[in-house]
Amino acid sequence: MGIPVKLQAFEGPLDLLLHLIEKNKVNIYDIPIVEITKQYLEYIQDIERQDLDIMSEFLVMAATLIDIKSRMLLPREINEDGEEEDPRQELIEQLLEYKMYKYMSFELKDRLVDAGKSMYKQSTIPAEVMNYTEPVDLEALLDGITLTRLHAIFKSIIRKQSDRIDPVRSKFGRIEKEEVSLTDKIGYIEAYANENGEFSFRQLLERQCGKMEIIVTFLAVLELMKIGKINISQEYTFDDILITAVKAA
Amino acid sequence: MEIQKLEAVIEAVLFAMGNSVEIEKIAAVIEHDIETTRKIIHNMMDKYNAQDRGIRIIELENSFQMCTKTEMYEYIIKIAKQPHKHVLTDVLLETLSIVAYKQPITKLEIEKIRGVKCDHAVNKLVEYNLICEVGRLDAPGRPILFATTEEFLRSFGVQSVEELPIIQQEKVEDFKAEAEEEIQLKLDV
Amino acid sequence: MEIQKLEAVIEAVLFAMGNSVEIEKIAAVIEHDIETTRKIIHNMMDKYNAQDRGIRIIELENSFQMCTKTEMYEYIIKIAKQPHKHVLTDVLLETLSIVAYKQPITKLEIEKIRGVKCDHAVNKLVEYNLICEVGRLDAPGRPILFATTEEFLRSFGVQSVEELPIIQQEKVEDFKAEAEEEIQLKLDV
Repeated sequence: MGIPVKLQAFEGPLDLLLHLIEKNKVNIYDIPIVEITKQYLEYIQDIERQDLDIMSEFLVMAATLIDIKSRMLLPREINEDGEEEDPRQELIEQLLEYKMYKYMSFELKDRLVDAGKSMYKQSTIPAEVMNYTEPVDLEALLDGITLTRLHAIFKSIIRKQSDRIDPVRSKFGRIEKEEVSLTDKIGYIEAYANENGEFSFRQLLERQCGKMEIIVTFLAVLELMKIGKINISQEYTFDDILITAVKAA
Repeated sequence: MEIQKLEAVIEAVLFAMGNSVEIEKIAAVIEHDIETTRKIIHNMMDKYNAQDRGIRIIELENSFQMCTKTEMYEYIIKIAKQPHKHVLTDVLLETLSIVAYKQPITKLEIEKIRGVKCDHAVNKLVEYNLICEVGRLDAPGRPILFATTEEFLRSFGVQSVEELPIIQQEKVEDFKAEAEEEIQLKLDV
Repeated sequence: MEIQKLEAVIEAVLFAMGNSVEIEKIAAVIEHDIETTRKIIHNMMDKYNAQDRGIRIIELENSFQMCTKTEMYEYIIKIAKQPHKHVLTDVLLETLSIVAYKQPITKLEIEKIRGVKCDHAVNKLVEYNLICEVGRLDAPGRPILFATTEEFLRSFGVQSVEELPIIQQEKVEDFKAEAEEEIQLKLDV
């Protein structure tokens, strides 16, 4: 794949971050967010056309860094214990944990090499002897299991199954397409205006059924005004709106 | 190398190789001539005769091999033949109860109820002769239907599956309502 | 049976089986309780420490296995083929150490620590039989829980996961001190 980060023996964000921290020779307790973000984005630009998965993971990390950076600019949040919360803390803790496991993985590697020097021996027992199984003793197997117990188990399974049903989502209905189109409504109002010459906006709304129809009617009126097919006038605020058809010259 | 170290090396080599090893090879490893090597191994063979050893070295033409002492045979057979313990795990019990109450039932239906794969559990129950195949469902793929066996009835002391305590459909509905209520209560808090 | 005979039986059994053998099985063969059996084997392990022995017994959780001493490697390798070893990349080792120290653990938790997807690494480790599925977490989606295997213990030469090396507090302090110093240097500039 030739991704530069892969060549440097690391694979992803935390590794990359560690690498950048090392490069900057700073304590992770004092991550210079701005500098790292900048270097980070440079990295992303380098691998732009590479693996989408890695790309998106990088973006998550970049977004986290920018989030932290912007929160640093705001007044510190105070938690329940009355302590100032450092937005970097979470990332720092995550990094420290990662650093520890990385360190431990090197410790383990040494042991792997060492333990690898022990040689084992194949079993010399014939397979048919090893594979011997005693016939199943059902009485012993079912010892203590009564019908009542079996019944209780079944009941709890059914209960668990119904627990798995999401009470909120399971009640969602189907999403249905609203059958009100703006074009149709424009045509309708235009015809209505030509027929009536002058009419009340309120009366027009009263003829509509449903929230969606009212909204589309309102949008249609705005559209007709814009293209100069109708004029509107209103005497007082909150008063009814009078719509007049513009007679074609 | 000291003699003890040489013996250790030979023991390790014979153990790791498993099969017979030519004396030339052993001699090369310990960097001694063949005669000396043979003497060392013969000396080791005497040591292996001790009461507390279960293995020995045998000589075959110009090779040596490590193996167990013949009198150990009965114990080795005993350990190899130790029955693999059969246990009804929770998973097996759950699967069994589903088959018992919903039979005849396909694997897929069991998986739907349990929410996880059940191949292993179904196979085990078939092996224990507690459930068996009773036909195929007339559906795409013609999946196998499972039901409880006569052995199952005998083991639980019932005459027929109709005698099993029944969970009525209403009961299931009750559970659902209950669960929903509980969640509603949590949401209200 | 005399104690010497018991030791001989255990040696023969471990030799013949080759693989790890559970203590329960050994106890059943020598007809003693588990605690006594364990004591006998531990005593044997001390004896195997002798200069002239090339093999030893290792303990893995509740099993025992016979293998060569590590210092014999250089000699055995002269005539034996190198056993096939899987190459553990840094990524695999990291993932493995997270599983080892945090087991049982889900993929998601590993990903949270490493900051990247871990499907490939987890699959490889399962393929190498170093980790395995041990159940499912009782949480939405019932994610699979992973833990290390006996093969892991063997490969890393530890008796049980409790015996894994721990990161010393001083080491952690060292890390901190080191970093602080670096910052100090930076401030001085």
